[in-house]
Formats: sequence, structure tokens, C-alpha cells
Amino acid sequence: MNKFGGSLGTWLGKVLPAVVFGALFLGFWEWAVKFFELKPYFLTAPSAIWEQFVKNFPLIRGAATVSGTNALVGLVAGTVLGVAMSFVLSRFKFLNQIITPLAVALNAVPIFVLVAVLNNMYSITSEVPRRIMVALVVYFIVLVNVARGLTQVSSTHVELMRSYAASDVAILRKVRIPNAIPFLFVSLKIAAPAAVITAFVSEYFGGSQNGLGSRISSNIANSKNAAGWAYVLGACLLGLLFYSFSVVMEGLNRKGRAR
Amino acid sequence: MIALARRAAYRTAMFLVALALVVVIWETYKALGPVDGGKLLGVRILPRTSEYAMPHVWDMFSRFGRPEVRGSDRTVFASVLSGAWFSFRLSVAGFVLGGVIGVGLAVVMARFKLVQRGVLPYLVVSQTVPLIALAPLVVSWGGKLEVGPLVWPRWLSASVLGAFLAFFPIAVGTLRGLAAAPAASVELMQSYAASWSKTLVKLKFPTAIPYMVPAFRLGASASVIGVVVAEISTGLKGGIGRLIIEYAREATGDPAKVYTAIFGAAALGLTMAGVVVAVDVFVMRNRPKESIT
Amino acid sequence: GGSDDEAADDVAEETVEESTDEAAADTCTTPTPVKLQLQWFIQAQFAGFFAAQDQGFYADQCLDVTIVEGGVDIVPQTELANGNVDFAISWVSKALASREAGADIVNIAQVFQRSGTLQVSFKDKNITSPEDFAGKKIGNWGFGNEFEIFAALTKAGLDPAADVTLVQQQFDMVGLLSGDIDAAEAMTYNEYAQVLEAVNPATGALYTADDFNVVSYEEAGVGMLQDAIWASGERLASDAAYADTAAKFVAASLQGWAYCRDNVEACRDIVLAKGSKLGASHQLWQMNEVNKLIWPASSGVGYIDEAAWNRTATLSQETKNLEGGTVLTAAPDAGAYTNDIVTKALDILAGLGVDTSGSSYAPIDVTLNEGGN
Amino acid sequence: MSAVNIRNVSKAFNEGKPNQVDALRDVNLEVQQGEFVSLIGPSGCGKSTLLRLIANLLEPSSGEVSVNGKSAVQARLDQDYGMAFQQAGLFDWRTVRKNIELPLELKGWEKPDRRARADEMLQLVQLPEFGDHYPWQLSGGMQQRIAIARALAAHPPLLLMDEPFGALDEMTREYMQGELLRICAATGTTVVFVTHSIPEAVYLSNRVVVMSPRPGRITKVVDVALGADRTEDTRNRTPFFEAITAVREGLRGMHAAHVGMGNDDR
Amino acid sequence: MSAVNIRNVSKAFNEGKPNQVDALRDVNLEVQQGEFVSLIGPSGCGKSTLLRLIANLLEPSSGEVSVNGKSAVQARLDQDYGMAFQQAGLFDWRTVRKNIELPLELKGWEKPDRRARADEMLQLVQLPEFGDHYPWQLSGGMQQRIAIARALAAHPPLLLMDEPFGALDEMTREYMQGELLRICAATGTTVVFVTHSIPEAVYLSNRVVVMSPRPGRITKVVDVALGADRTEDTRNRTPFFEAITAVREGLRGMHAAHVGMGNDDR
Ligand SMILES: Nc1ncnc2c1ncn2[C@@H]1O[C@H](COP(=O)(O)OP(=O)(O)OP(=O)(O)O)[C@@H](O)[C@H]1O
Ligand SMILES: Nc1ncnc2c1ncn2[C@@H]1O[C@H](COP(=O)(O)OP(=O)(O)OP(=O)(O)O)[C@@H](O)[C@H]1O
Ligand SMILES: [Mg+2]
Ligand SMILES: [Mg+2]
Repeated sequence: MNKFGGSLGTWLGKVLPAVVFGALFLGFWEWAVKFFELKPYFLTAPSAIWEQFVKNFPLIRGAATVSGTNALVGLVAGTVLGVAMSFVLSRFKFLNQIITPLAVALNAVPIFVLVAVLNNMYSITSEVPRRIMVALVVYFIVLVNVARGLTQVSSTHVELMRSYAASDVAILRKVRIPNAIPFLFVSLKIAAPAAVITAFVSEYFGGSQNGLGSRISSNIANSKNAAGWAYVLGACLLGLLFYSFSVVMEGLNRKGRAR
Repeated sequence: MIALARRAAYRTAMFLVALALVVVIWETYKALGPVDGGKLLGVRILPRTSEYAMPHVWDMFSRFGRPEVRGSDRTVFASVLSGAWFSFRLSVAGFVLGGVIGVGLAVVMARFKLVQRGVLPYLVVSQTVPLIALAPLVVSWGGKLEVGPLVWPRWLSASVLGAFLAFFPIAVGTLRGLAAAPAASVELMQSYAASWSKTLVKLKFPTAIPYMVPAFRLGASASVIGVVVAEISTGLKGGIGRLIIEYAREATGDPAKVYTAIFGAAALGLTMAGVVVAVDVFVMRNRPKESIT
Repeated sequence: GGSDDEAADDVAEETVEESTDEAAADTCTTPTPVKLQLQWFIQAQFAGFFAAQDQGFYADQCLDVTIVEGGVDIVPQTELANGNVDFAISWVSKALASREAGADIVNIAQVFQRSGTLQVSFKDKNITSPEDFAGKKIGNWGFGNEFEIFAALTKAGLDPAADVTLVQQQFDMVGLLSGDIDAAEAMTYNEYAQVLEAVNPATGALYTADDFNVVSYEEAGVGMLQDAIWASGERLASDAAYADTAAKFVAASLQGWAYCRDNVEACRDIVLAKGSKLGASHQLWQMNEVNKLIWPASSGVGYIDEAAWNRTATLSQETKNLEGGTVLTAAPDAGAYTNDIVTKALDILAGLGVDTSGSSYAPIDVTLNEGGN
Repeated sequence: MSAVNIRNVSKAFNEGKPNQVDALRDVNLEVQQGEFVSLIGPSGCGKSTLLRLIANLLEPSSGEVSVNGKSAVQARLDQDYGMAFQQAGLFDWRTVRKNIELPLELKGWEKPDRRARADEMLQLVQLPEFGDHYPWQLSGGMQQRIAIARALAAHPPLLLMDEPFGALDEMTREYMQGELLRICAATGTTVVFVTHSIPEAVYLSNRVVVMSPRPGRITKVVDVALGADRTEDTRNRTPFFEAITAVREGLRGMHAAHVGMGNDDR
Repeated sequence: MSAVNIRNVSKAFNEGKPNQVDALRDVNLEVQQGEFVSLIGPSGCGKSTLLRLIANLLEPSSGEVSVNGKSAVQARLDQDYGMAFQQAGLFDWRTVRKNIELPLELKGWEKPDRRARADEMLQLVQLPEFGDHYPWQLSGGMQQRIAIARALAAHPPLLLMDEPFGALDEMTREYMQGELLRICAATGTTVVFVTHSIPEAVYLSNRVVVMSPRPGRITKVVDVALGADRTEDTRNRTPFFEAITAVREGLRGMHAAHVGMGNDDR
């Protein structure tokens, strides 16, 4: 009982400031819109956005499903590819030396400009370019992290395995892979929100008009700001969903592990 | 120093090899791949090889030498270069702005746990707001700002959007870094009866630097992305983002040309990252190698 | 209001034209600063304004005009309503939507009398009327430029959300040429030209008009009014100087358009000199096609035709988009447009001896080169 | 006036919560000026806590701590003590000299004065030529000497050390012990020293305080009769071995019980 | 047949390069079956290198190493030895039991056999109830015992230990020393043990091998006449102190020179 009370207290202590801050922020926003009589084409009140969100919920959910599916497919594909590639790279030093600088370079580049190119490669009516785009972004994040996890193993562990006359495969299975798993989850935490954002940005260059990104720009272009921001709210929720999912995954993985 | 130069040279060489490899793969696929791409279960998973989809690499590079519009003596190369330079300056401005905001936020959050708990979740949320929704707002509001003779120059909107993307990794990285000072060092400062600000300057910032550097690197590329998107979005003229969209409009007639702008964007991103790395090497020159991650 | 220190503004500066006309200097000591917001990048679509600037028509009216380019996400009428600019160019339906959202803006001159929107498709797709859109992949640009398509679909008894696949086009026409899109949205003066500037891989020569079917929304009876000059309603009502400036601005702008009607190639060169990245033949084509949308103007250039206005307003209320919404929920109020300003402007122009109806206008023939060069 | 006076001090962490830890209970200890006192005891018995109480990095739950006749807070604000930890804890981004100067900087000393004092300290720890090196260019033993130099830089009358030699190998450690004795003798500094090593405690101290855990208490105080002048040979003399045996006996009983419970701390 | 036989072994790292390090030169050492031999010497003198040569984790530059009458390679492939390091080096993602089972898994043992042996080992190190815990739920001392259990799991005739108790506090350390002696006596295991602590080396060993650095050589071998049965009281007996003094003397000279050079290693 006591313990429950305590954990409830700390939970409240953690969440309450965020709730209070959020409420204050929204309150100020609402007040500012009212007080300065800001016109809806300029800035809409949170209440109007919420109204639109509720009203258009089925549409928003539909659009979020499309963008979310793109993000999810890209996330999964990018993760699988990234993990596979990091295995290959950790095995073949030379490839690593070639791929890593390329990965680092591509990471610094605003790769979303490739969407237009991918659209032309794969057809603009297809969701594939967007998914490839997401996968590409996720791939590099996962690759860099997991490769680090596979190589940064404790030298004591490796020596121990060698003292057992263990093969490279055994070392991979028993030392490197378990060691890389936390790195994978850390990378997912970065990659999950990045996947969602990339999915929106990819819609920016054209293609099917069924995702959140295209709905947002179309509504705002038509001065339907409240509706546009209702979709933005949907986008935030989708991003949060992905982020929370990765945090939960990491938490699950951390159970039964140190720190 | 010599070892450093040698390593840099080796890395450059490796990078060039990697690029060459990409070119070879591109051209090989273009030569051998199916013109209409490869489909699996009705979904095209292999790209098409038409001129529209995959122009020849030499076509892309040959465009650099051409005049931008017929009759003008300004080459595409000159345009791309000046566009990249323009966007570079905006990105630097955005990066600096984002850096100041990010570090400032991190310091406040490190100082007041309550602020951290209240604000941090919204920083995550803020990054999921698509730039396209924000761009018109920033432009409109910026246009309204007028302090005496100072008006809001239009490019500042792009830099602000760059800063919007850049501040987040910087704030998070710095926050982590500020918390990274070893307990013993913190106690040491306490034993000197050092004030909070003294502790910040003499201990916390120096220990945070190894965490801040990768954060700044992320921030730098985020700032580039923000600026390029903002240029497209707000129609700001002179930068690489604008060039991308202008050349993209010509893709119907000249699919290779847009790649020159894409290469320009790549060079821009690399330059930004390079600047951060150079600053990193400079700042960390007196630190043990292991602490650089 | 507009600020007089654009010099501090690096970017805008490029579009500032110093007043060069000595004659104006006599009567005009401090020209009134004016900012005009375009809805897209510099191109011949806005040639009249650049010509007015270049030829000193604005200076003659004692105006110092700064022309601000648009961008993908810049909503010109919002910029106007926010007071960041003095006038804005916008399509009527989009601007009316902003007005309904509270933006106090008024159409003071309807530059384009006709709609220039087409739906272009390859001959073999057999798309010759909106009825043929059924089941097809229909390209559009989004950003509010798609309502004529929706209107045509609605008129043809099709549901935009279900009976066609809507695809947002990129900034190029590759989607059409690669066959990804069955019919692509195109402006007569721009994207249609792009298609005709591309090489047909089958023949090795440029595509020709014979390769395509074209559906014109103007001809289909769902044309909506496009480029118009918008001003701030509140300032028109309360600020006599602004109303005066508006008349002068419209007059000089229309004078610019008349100049471009008569000097097609000179206007192409003005636009090119302003830094448009599109090629010369493309710009010439565009100039010529834009002229066709303006001239002849039977009631005088810029005059807002009530019938066309009403059609646009009705379509805006009845046309459902993807989300089932309409552009407007109610009919626009009477204050949404006024012919007062343009009438004054036409008077000014009459005084200058400018032909404002272009009754003898005849388009020229333009040959497009590869890539528009 | 005693250098440190601890009267009936108790310290509990997380007081009143379910996870309360009684780190110290009813501890009394007086350290004379110039005395060298070692604290020894199993892990978790509250040695570090006691040191932190003296340093006023923690407040006692009850009881009083006075340092040099003032309250512990006042002593900290006056910087009456220097402190050194198991890890040298030097700042990697400062040169060795700037590390030593740190406490002086915070006291607001002028640059030339700081520099002079730092050089003096470098001399004292016999590393005069390393002032411009960075800490990571030095061996562990050298770093530890710099940390001691830093602790001594402001000439504090009291030195608090928490396992300062724990990370060194035995040979370097013995050497450092000799150095510490020499420096303290030269400056007349009082030292409170935490260690896990019995020979170390005995070799260095005038008194060895043996503590036991749960709750932390002082169970035994061993006087070491080795005189002021200690050399390498001291380690081979009978009083040395006798004191070692006495301390070990003090620790023995509690440790057996401790391990038997199967939850010895790290 | 001797358990370990090292003949004229030299080892240089980065041979032929400008940064060549002569880690060992002309080392000869023979360890008998059931013997407990400790290696002691200043940091960098090649103790770990010597142990790694025996374990065949390194190849000698010249000379020969044989283990149980076979080549070192063969001995490694046959897993004739178990190894334990300063860091317990347990796998955080495996339970304690699965950690102990690891070498057996790699030998291809069946699950029930592995389990039985792991339980036996847990009994041996007196932690039978911790099999299903994760390593990080254990104290440092307990982790170290698990690491020893892992090293012993396959009943190797030879145990190689590199400063296994370095991270423990002195009390726990002495307790672990007793345990190790008990386990080795029970199983008749030969041990080669690296340590920095003189009392530890003396307390545990039949022979203490003193090494000196640059290049690493054996400078002295001290026989410890304490008999097979060692208890806590052994530490208070004269032969214990004598052996300590002998080892210290063996180390003294080189250390003085070493520190005088101002570059003692960390
Ligand atoms: N900040 C704290 N919060 C809660 N408990 C604490 C805290 N600091 C110390 N303790 C507890 O107080 C007790 C004494 O800790 P202390 O660090 O003083 O022990 P110690 O004798 O220095 O041990 P060691 O030899 O391991 O350094 C321990 O049980 C420890 O877990
Ligand atoms: N892989 C290596 N490459 C180069 N030099 C090495 C390598 N391993 C060890 N050395 C060098 O060989 C020498 C002996 O090292 P070793 O680790 O055996 O010393 P040690 O006696 O175990 O020291 P410590 O007590 O610090 O563990 C040292 O000078 C060390 O720097
Ligand atoms: Mg402690
Ligand atoms: Mg070693």
C-alpha cells in the first residue's frame, strides 16, 4: 500500500510538471488568440484545432494510417537492412572502411531531396519511394549504432571466448549480438521519430494525396488552418506513438539487464 | 600531427573509392537493369533505368559546365556554388541560433528539474510538427516584427526554421552532457564552496563537450535540412533549396540537371559537418583520445 | 504598412527597381513604397508587373514597388491580410477561402479573364472530357490549385474521393511522360509547354501537340477566375491614400500588361533578366499564353466580370474536395470584390492613351526548343 | 582547539522513507591538530559518509560537527580543508598547473600568486617539470600526486582523503604513502584518511578508527606506536605487525557475519 | 609432467616497428602439478603477457610454452585451463547459472549435465541460491566468485588468474583468498596467479615469482614456507612476514629506480 502510494507520488511528480506546462501553454495560446483577436487564417486557437480534430477524426486517422504505414514499413525495412549490413561490415573490415565514410557523408546530407529522384525511379503513384526514403534514413541510424555495438565488446569477453577455443560464429552469437542489442534499441529510439518525420517530408514532393503531409499543406494552402493544424496534431500523435513504442521496446529489453 | 594528416588523407581516399563504387554500380545497373524496373507482387522494387529515372553520371556532371539559361554566361556550376554558399550562411545562422537556444534550454533544464520535466516531453513533440506547417507561420510572424529600423529579413525565416530543427539534438545532447560530470568532481566544486554558475563554467561545460560535439554535428545537418526545406517552402531566392525546385521543374526536359543541385546540397551538408568536426578537433586537442566518441 | 528600407533587406533588394524616369522626378519627390506578393517564382505569368517596374510605369505613378516572390507554402493573401505586403496576386477561389477565414481582402482587379488550367494526357488514353477521368490516375498540384479538377469531376457526376485516384504531381511533368499519371494538371502557359519541350524517346524529336489530348476547364464550363490583384479591405475603407495608391498601382500594372501584349519578346527579356531560371523559348511561350488569358478584355483589362465571378463563387461552394469539404461554406459577401479601383485605373490609363481592351489582339506563334531554351 | 570534533553524530539517508539507510549512528570522534587518523571498515560502513559530514557535503541527521572550532559549514565556506578522492579527479581539459590552481581561482587569487603557489606545490610533489602537461599524459601515481597538490594548494590546515591510493599498484602505493607522510610533516597538516588497506592505515596513522556497518559505528580505535619518523623499514618492525594484527582482529568478527549473510556490498 | 613449462620465452609487441615493446625477454618458468604460483611486479612488467602466453591468447616471439605436456595451442583447444580476469567479465544478459554454463555450452555439453555442473559450482562458491539472478544484481565479491566458478566449471586442471581480486575491498579480498585456497585444495587445481598485492601473493602461493619491467624478466623467485594448510592465523605468523619482506626487497630496488625516472605507469 505504502509502496503504491510512493510510486504514485513519484509518478505524479514526474508527469505533473509536464501536464501543468502543457495546460499553461495551451491556455496562453487560447488566450492570446482571443485577446489579440487573431484571425483564424493567421493563428487558430487550440480549441478550434481540437474541434476540427474531433470532427475530422476518421479522415485524420485514415491519413495517419497511410503515413504511419509508410513510416512503419520503412522503419522495419531500414532496421533489418541496417542490422544485416552491420553484420557484414563487422565481418569484413575493408567494406567497413568503404561504407562508413559514405554513411557518415550521407547522414550529413539533406537526403530528402532524393525523394524527387526516387519518385521518378519508382513511379510517383507508388508508396515505394516514400518507404525507401524512410528506410534509407533509418538504415544509416541503425547501421552506425549496431555496428558500434558489434565491435565495441569488452576485450575481456573476447579473450574469455578465445580461451574457450570458441569460433568466430560462436563469439558473434554469444558476445557480439547480445552486446549490440541495447545499441539497436537506442538507435530505434532515434530512428522511430525520424521515420515519421521522413514519411511526411516525402509527401512534400508529390505522390498520392492520402497522407498527413499532403493534407496539412493542402489545408493550409486553402486557409483552412484549423483543419491543417488538426492534421498536425495527428502528426504529433503519430510521432509520439512511434517514439513511445521505441521507448517501451527499450524498456522491455532493459529488463533483465544491467543499468 | 603528421599521423592526423595521414589519417585524413586515407579517409579521403577511402571516400573517393566509395564514391567511385557508387558510380560504377549506378552505371552498371543502368546498363543492365530492366528499363521498366523490377516488380515483385505488382510492386516495383527495382528502379527503372530510363533517362528520367537514372540519367548517366556524366550527363549530370556535364550540366555543371553549361550556362544556366541559354545566352547567360553564368554556368550551372557558378549557380550551384553560389546557392550552396548562400544556404551555407543561412544554415550557419540557423545553427548558431539553434545552438544558443539549445544550450540555453539545456542549462535551464539542468538547473531546474521542474522545468526539465515540464518542457522536455514537448521538445520531443515539437520535432514531430512538420516544417511545412510552421513555415508560413514563421514567415507571417517574422514579417510583422519590426523593432525600430530593424525589419525581419526574409532569409531569417529560413534560418529560424533551421534553428527549429537544430536546437533539439543540441538541447538533448547538452542536457545529457551537463549531467555527466562525475559526482566526485561535483563534490570537489562543492568543497570549494563554488557557486552554481562557477561550477557550470569550470566543470559542467567542459565535461559536457564530448556529449555536445556529436549533438552539434546532428544539429548542423538538421539546420541544413531546415534551411533547405524552408527555402523551398517560403520561396526564398538564392539558396540551394530554391535551385533544387527550379531545376526540378526542368526535369521534364532535362532530368540530369536537378542532380547538380542535389550534389550542391550534399556538398553543403558535408561542409557543415566538416566545420563541426574541425571545431571538435580543435576543442578536443588537449583531451585524451578515449573521451572523444 | 510597407516599409521604406528594403535596402536593409538583401534578398528583396534584388527585386527593387530604382526609379529611372526623370520625368517623374519633377512631380514626385518621395515615391510611395508598395510591396506586391506574387504567388510563385518569377516567370512570365507575372510579366506585366515586372514590365511596369522595368518600364518605369510605377515610377510614373510615383510608386516604389517591391515585388516579393512566392513559395510553395507561402499563401499570398495571408501575407496581405497580415500586413506584410500591400497587394497580393492570388487565385480567386483560394483568396475567397482566406476571406471566409477572416482575412479582410478585396479583389480590386481581375488580370486573367480566363482560366488557363488544362488536363493533359497521351492520345492513347482517350481522355477528351472530364467524364473520361473515371478510374484514371489524375494528377494535380494540390495547394489549392486542384479545385477546377474537383469541379469538373463533380459536374461529370464523379466522386473525387472514390471514382479517380488523385496524385500530387511533382514540379515536373515526368509523371505524365513515364505513364505514372494518366492525365496531368498543366497550365497552358507552363507545364503544357514543358511537355512540348521534352524529347519523345520513340522519335528522338520533341513531343508535339498531336501526341496529347487536352481538356480545358475553361471550355468545360468549370473555369474559375485566376490571377487577380487583392488589396486590404480595411485599408481601402479607412485610408484614402491607400485607395489612391491602389488605383495608381493597378493602373501602372495594367499598363505593364498592355506593354507585354504589344512587346511579347521585350517582356520575355525583362522576365529573363529578373533571374527566372526557365529558358527563353519557354518564357516566350508563357508570355504568349498568358496574353491569351488576358486579351482581348472587352470591359477593359482588370475589370471583374460578374458572371465569371458568380460562377467561381458558386463552384467554390459546391465543389467537394477529397475530404468532402468545399472551398467556401457560404456565398462571398458583396465586399469581396470591387470594380471601383479598376475603373479609376482604367480612367488613368485612358488619360495616358493606353489601349485597355486589346480588341485587335492576336497571339504570335512560338516555337519551343528542347528544354525550353 | 581540536581540528575535527564529531559529537553524537547520526546520519540516515532517505529518512522516514521505506528505504531508509542508517549510515552512521552515534559517532563520536575528536582529531587533534597535526594528527593523522585513518578510518577503516567494510564496504558500506559509512567511512565516506563520515568524511562528507566533516567536509559539510552532507548535513548530519543529528549531532554536531565542528572543524577548527567553527561549524562545518563555516569551515567549508572558509575552505579550511582540502579534499582528495580515490580517483584523482583531475580536469582533463586543464593543464596540471591549472588543475592545481583551481581552488585558488575560486578563492579569487590573482594570477601571479596562483602561478607561484602552483609551482611551489609541483615542487612539493616532486613533479616540477610537468606543470604544462595534461593530466592524461601522466601515470596514475603522478595524477594522484597532482590531486594531493591540488588539495594542499590553498594550504588548508586539514586534509580529507577518501581512498586516495585505491587505484594504484602496491609498489606505487607504498611510495605514495611515504610522500604523503613527508608532505604532511613538512606542512603540519591534519589528515583524516579513509582506506581499505590495513597496512596502509597502520603505516600512515597515529590512530586507526575501525568501523562496522548497519548502522555505521566506531567499534575500535587502535593507537599506532610507531613514532613520527616512518621509513620503509618501519614496515618490517614488530609494532607495525602488532598494530596490523590489532586492526585485523577489530575487523574480523564483523566480516565473518557480514559475508555469511551473503550480501556483502560492492 | 609439469603443468606449465616456459622455456626461453620472449615476446615483443609491434616487432620491427618503431614502437616495438619488449614485453618479455628470456623467461623460464616451470610450474608443477597442483602448485600455486603467483606473479608479482610493477605495472607493465609483463605479468598479463606471460599469462596470455600460457593461455595461448598470444604467441611467443621466440621460445616455447607447453601446458600439461602439450603445446599451448593444443591445451587451449582441449580447454585444459580455466581463466579469470580482474574484471569478473560476466555476461550481463545471462543469468548467473547460464554464465557458469557458458564454457560447457561451447564444449557441447547436454543441458542437464550443464545444469548439474553449474549447480555444483554454485555450491562450491557458496552461492547456491543465486543461480537465477543476473550478475548486476550481485555485489562485486559475489560476481568474482561466479567468475571463478565459471573458470572452474569444466574442471580444468589449470587455473590462470589475472588480478582476480583487484576490485575487492581488503576484507572481502581476504575472505576470497581463503575460499580460493579451499577450492583449489579440494580439486587439486594448479594455479598461476597474477597480483599486485604482496600479502596476497605470499598468503596464497607455494612460490612467488618477482618480475621487473623493460624488458620483462623474472628477477627473483621466493619460496613460501607456510605449508599446505593456511588459515587466518597464517597471516600473523613469522614465516608470513618473512616472505613478505623477501618479496618486498625483491621489488624495492627496481621500483626506486622506476619512480625516480618519473614515469611510473598507471
Ligand atoms: N546518497 C545516498 N543515498 C542513500 N544511501 C546512501 C547514500 N550514500 C551512501 N549511502 C549508504 O550509506 C551507507 C554508507 O555509505 P558510505 O559510502 O559512507 O560507505 P563506505 O564506508 O564509504 O563504503 P565504501 O568502502 O564502499 O566506500 C551505505 O549503506 C550506502 O549504501
Ligand atoms: N597488445 C599490445 N600491444 C603493444 N604493447 C603491449 C600490448 N599488450 C601489452 N603491451 C605492453 O607490454 C608490456 C607488458 O604488458 P602487460 O599487460 O603484460 O603488463 P602487466 O605486468 O600485466 O601490467 P599491469 O600490472 O599494469 O597489468 C607493457 O609495456 C605494455 O604496454
Ligand atoms: Mg566510500
Ligand atoms: Mg596486467
